[in-house]
Amino acid sequence: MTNVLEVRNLSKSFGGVQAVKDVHFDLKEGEFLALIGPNGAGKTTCFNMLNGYLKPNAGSVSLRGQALIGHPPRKIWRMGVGRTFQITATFLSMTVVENVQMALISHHRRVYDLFSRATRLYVDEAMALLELVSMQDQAGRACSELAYGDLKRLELAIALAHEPALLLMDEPTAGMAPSERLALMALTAEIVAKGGVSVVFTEHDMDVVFAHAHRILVLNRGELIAEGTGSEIRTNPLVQEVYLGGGSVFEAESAHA
Amino acid sequence: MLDVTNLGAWYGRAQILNGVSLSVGENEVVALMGRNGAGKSTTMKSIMGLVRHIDGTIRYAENEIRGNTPHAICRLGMGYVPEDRRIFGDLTIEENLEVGRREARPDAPEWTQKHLFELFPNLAERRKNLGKQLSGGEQQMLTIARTLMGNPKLVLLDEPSEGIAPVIVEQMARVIAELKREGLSVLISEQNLHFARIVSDRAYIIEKGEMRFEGSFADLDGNPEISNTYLAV
Amino acid sequence: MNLIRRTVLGALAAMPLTGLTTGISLAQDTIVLGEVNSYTRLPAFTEPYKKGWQLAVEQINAAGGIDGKQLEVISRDDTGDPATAIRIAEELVSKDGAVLIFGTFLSNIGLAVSDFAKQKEVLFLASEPLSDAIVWSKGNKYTYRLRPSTHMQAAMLAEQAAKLDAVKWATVAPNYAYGQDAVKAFKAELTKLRPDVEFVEEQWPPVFKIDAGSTVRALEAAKPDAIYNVTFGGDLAKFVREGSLRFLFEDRDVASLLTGEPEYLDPLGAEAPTGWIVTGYPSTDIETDEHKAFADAYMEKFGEAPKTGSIVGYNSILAIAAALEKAGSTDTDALLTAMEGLIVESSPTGPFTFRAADHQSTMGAYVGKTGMVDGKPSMVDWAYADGADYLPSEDDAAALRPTE
Amino acid sequence: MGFYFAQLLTGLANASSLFLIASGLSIIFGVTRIVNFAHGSFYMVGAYIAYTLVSLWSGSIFGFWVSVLLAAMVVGMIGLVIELTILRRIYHAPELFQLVATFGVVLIFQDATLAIWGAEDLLGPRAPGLNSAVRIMGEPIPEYDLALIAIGPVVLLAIWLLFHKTRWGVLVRAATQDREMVGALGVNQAWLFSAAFVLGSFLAGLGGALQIPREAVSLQMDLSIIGEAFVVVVIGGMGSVSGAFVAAVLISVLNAFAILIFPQISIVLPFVIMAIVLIFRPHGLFGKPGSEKGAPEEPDQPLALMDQKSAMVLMAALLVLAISPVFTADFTTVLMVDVMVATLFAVSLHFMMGVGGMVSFGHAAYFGVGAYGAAMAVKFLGFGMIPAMIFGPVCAVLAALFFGWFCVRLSGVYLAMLTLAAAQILWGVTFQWQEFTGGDDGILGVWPAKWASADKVYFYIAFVFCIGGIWALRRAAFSPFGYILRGIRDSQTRAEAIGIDTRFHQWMGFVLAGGFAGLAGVVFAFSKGSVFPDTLGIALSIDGLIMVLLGGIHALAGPILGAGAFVLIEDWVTRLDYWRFIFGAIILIVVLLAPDGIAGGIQRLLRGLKGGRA
Repeated sequence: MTNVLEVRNLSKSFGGVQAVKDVHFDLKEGEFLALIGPNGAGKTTCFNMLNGYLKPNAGSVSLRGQALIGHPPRKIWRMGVGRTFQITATFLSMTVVENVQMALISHHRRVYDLFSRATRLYVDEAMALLELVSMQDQAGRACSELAYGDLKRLELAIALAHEPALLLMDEPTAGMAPSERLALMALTAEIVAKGGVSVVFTEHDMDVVFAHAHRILVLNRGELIAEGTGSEIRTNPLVQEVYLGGGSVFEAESAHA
Repeated sequence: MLDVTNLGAWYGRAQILNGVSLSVGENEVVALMGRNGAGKSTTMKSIMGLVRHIDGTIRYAENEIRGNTPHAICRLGMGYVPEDRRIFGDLTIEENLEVGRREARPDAPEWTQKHLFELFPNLAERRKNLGKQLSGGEQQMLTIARTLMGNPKLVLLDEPSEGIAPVIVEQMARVIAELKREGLSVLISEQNLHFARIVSDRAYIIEKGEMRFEGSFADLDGNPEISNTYLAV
Repeated sequence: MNLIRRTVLGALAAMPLTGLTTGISLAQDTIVLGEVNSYTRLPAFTEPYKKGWQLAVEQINAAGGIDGKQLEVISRDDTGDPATAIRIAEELVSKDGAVLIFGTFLSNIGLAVSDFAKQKEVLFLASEPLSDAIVWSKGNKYTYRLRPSTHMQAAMLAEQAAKLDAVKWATVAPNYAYGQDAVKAFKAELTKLRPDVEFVEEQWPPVFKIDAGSTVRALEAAKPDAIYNVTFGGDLAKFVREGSLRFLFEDRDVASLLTGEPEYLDPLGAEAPTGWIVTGYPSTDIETDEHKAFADAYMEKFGEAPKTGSIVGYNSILAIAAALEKAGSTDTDALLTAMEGLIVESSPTGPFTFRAADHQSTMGAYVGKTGMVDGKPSMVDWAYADGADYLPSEDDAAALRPTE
Repeated sequence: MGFYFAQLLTGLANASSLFLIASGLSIIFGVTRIVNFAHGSFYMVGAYIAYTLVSLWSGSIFGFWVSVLLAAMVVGMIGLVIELTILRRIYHAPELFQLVATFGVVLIFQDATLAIWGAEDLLGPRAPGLNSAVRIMGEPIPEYDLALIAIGPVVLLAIWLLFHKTRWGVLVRAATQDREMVGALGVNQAWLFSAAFVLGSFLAGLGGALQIPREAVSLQMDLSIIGEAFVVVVIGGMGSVSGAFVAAVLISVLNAFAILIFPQISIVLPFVIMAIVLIFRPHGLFGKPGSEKGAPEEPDQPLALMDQKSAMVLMAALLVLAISPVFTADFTTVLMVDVMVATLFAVSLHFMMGVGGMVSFGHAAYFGVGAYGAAMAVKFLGFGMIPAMIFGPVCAVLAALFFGWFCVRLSGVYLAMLTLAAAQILWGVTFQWQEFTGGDDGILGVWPAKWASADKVYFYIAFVFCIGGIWALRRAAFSPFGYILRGIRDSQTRAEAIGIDTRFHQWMGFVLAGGFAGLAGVVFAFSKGSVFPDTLGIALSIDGLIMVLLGGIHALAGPILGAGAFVLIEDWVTRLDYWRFIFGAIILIVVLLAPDGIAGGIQRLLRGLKGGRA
């Protein structure tokens, strides 16, 4: 399989603190990759460099051979990278379907159209995307009234609007009930399985990670400390020490997984 | 100690809670469980006086407190730890604690900075640091410590395990156990059944703004369809 | 009581959507005059003015009015905004049936209303605005001006300033059209009389926002022999105070425009400078019969001495009454014909004429020095300067006006 | 050398005065997030009260300083009353709405002061014991200036100690970050707000009282200081007291030296400095990111097209307006033209503020540029009416292109203040450049063409342009362009993440709003026949802001209702004595009855009539 994404020697420091150091990995076509690690390990920083919100101090990122570094987020989006946010970012003063329509309007380059009625554009496509994430029943609701889990699903629909090659999901299931978490990630896995899109996600819920990720990368203090499948990571002593812990809470949780 | 009956809450025109009732007894840890958006945080905020449009009754320590301002409720001995931490980023840790400081109460344990720094040693090391310089886990500790500075009898803990690493979750469980040992009552909102089971005495389950279950964890285990329906673990 | 009722009823009747229909419902035995001024923006200057015209109207009406008709003034606040002034002028003419418009204080409002008068073909007597442009560069057929203009007053001062030994002059003037005109006119007139003078420094503080300390020091740094001041109101008080603290006025002559007017001089109290050459209005000292009668009546009615605005308001009505009598009609054309060369035979400040060539009245001003009399600031050694003597010849003035 | 040192001291003395008032403003904004227009009024009232007290105690050193402090305390109490009776009730209103209330307070204070102290300027005594000058390096320096130079830093130190060494100060600083959380920790934030408001008012009163020995107390004091005070606060960074000090020193000292070289600069200098600072430091010298935002608020409801009934009501209203010249007098048509112009202006501002989330304190700039563009096209280029009416908005678009490019790089109050700086700089140029713009004598003779000169004919021209403009802006609000603009307001992150060039888009939104403001200016110019620098002035910008906020910023109908109400009420009340007091009171009543603006109030009323839950 070919590599969709190649990350080489990515480094970033903030005022002397090395947030990300020499991170190096590949993502294969159709792969579902998890990036885990303690808070402050550099996961979000990594993400922000992949999609252009931050400029790395060193290193390169290429998507299907095109260099991503140096482009603003909107360009990277047009190159085929979609994303969802750790803290949901949606247009709260619009309805659910309007949110998806905005992404479609942008994708079809009609943002400077001053005369059409925005709400009448791409309705069918938007509804199809909502159906994909089972949100079609809520299409007409104000986004500000949605439950958090629904917002996350909406974000996924928005992120898929321009048929991205790569989807970046930053803590996609944070704030969702366990059942919803698994459902959302199962849905994502399904989308990945259909082909055409590869996913990198960060996550704290190990159930979700171990249940769906094809491969797991572990970051600690900005460095990649482990890489492998679920069982490899689970038994890695270094990972246990810095991240998973050995206490009762986790055991209870993982026993259920 | 806390008795909530028929609580309703609205944001704008949208009704979020509908007839929610719950109670917390003396030195009891009670879990309020449910999915995200089920109404856990809104229940807590409503109890604390942070939601403007509510109805029903909220009795706390023999007082009707619905309609009271948050500060008045706090002064009756209720502490609130928000899910999004809301520490004061431009204040030092010591100053953050100072904001929470209130007079000692005869009926509740008294917390001092010194005592809290023993409970949260990481904070002690960084007492002169600004709140925004802390990591997520440290911020979570600080927000609890800050609330304890008010010497509460009852603490509302909104999703303490959310968004933090498993190692910190373990530490959190120990802190809650310590609070119970000190004689506090705790209402904790939680999505994680295992965490809730470890730290609390009994549970409520809320869904779409309505209470669906109340009872012990044994009851819950005896009715798997409930947890399957509303928590579906 | 009656006044309150009238104000309230008038206001209600004037509510924009109730007065929908055209039609002038006023009785035929009154002549309505429309009046606009900046009553809320500049009350210190416009309140005495209002009292002045109220007194004149009362006296004329008590004496039987004009041809048996009573004068009625409908007075409105322009809020200091030219656009509002124009809207009010329109309403005064088209709804209230005003036969002419008079008033305004700020030059830009005067200009706006004068342009409106030209467009709508109605007579406008600009009572107070000083801008030269109103009668000269932007003059028009429908606009006349009463008060002696910036140019005239500057020329009066220049005449006195020329008698001084001072050669190096510095100027300080508020940074807007009035200040700029006043400095330009003074320079031109003084240089005409004394080709040897030079102007070594100019300060242009923003109006009502003078940074007096810095301005004083900048003037001081130029070491002038004399200073020409155009600031007024609060700026003047600050300037005087900071200047005297820093010895700016020691051994220096000062010529100061309008500073002798009670509106500007009285507030300075014990700190008023002495020996400054000023134009103004020594309202309690003028001993002519006409003025005494005016001042006494004013004092009796309002319990205070008249100010410059009072005399301007009073003379405005005298001029309008004279025009109405001469025209024998309230028709605009007749009024315009009457205004050309109109002579007001008798006024508290003496007779004056509206020049046909440039529509400027020859009403003068008083030139003298500031001094302290009984602990109160006042004008001393003053003399009346007839406006006619400080105006260009009628031919020259006519050449300054746009061709119509 | 001595000369320059003395000039520096003069600048520093001014800086102290400016700092006192600015620090109060900054504290009030920091804690309560209120943009307090009434701050200048507090300053003025402080001066008047001090004048009265000092006059009672004439000559005594003790009496003077006690009077100054007493005056400041009285102003603090006045601040408390205003906070308790008005502001406390509207903290939950949409962002900046409290500004409308403080505007009402300004109007009330203007007339109250006039009624109490009279119209004439009042010159108080000099400070006893400090009433002469000392020589420093040979230059005379007033002793009172030296006292002021000392007072500034002393007050700064006192505030710093108060904020860092007392519990109250810690609470205040916490409240500036998250006032709700402070409340949940048992602090009565209502009193914290009151206390901050009292402290801010006290400082304003102190600033005013300390001016007694320097200047005559006058009715212009309020508006002459407020602009500069805001500039100082913004240069320093909103909420930063030490920033305000540095900014006050910067402005005053630069002014003291600049007028030696270029005396005319004073008019615009503070605004030029502010523009430069904001371009390089988008949060002022010491401001923090986030310091520009108002209180958090509930998100807007999604836009909905009008239902059939409302559309019919609207069409009927338009029809009545269209045929109104047939049965009304000329002056009413003139008034209606004013209403339409104000409405288009308010709608264009609302497009920027409400739809685009970019608050402007200087929208009149584009109105004025449109008006001047048309006037100059008539005067210098010999254009006819219609070509000039097209030329004007083009000029406004060009001006908006230029200034908007800088403005959209900022957000919140900083953006608003940069628009103000742009407007003031344009105003200064227009005001100063007499040969070209006629200075404040303006441009006359901009009347409609002969065929359109009748009031009723011109009404229809105005009708076509204004109603057409409003329709176009409304259409734009519902277009993809407008929706995306609202999206950027909701979440810049999300907009960027769906491929939007957010800055460019906001820039274009700015330009569109500016262009339509220019169109309003053009219609205005021809209806008045003349243009003056007032058309670019702060007063008009503020009027526009009040119309939008009073009407209700969350509704597209808001600016239309707001502008109509504003113009008609003003036209009516100015016929009365003490109309500013009445107008101010009306504004306060509306504000208290409808904290969501007139549009929100009407909606609630209609819902109430239908028996729905409010």
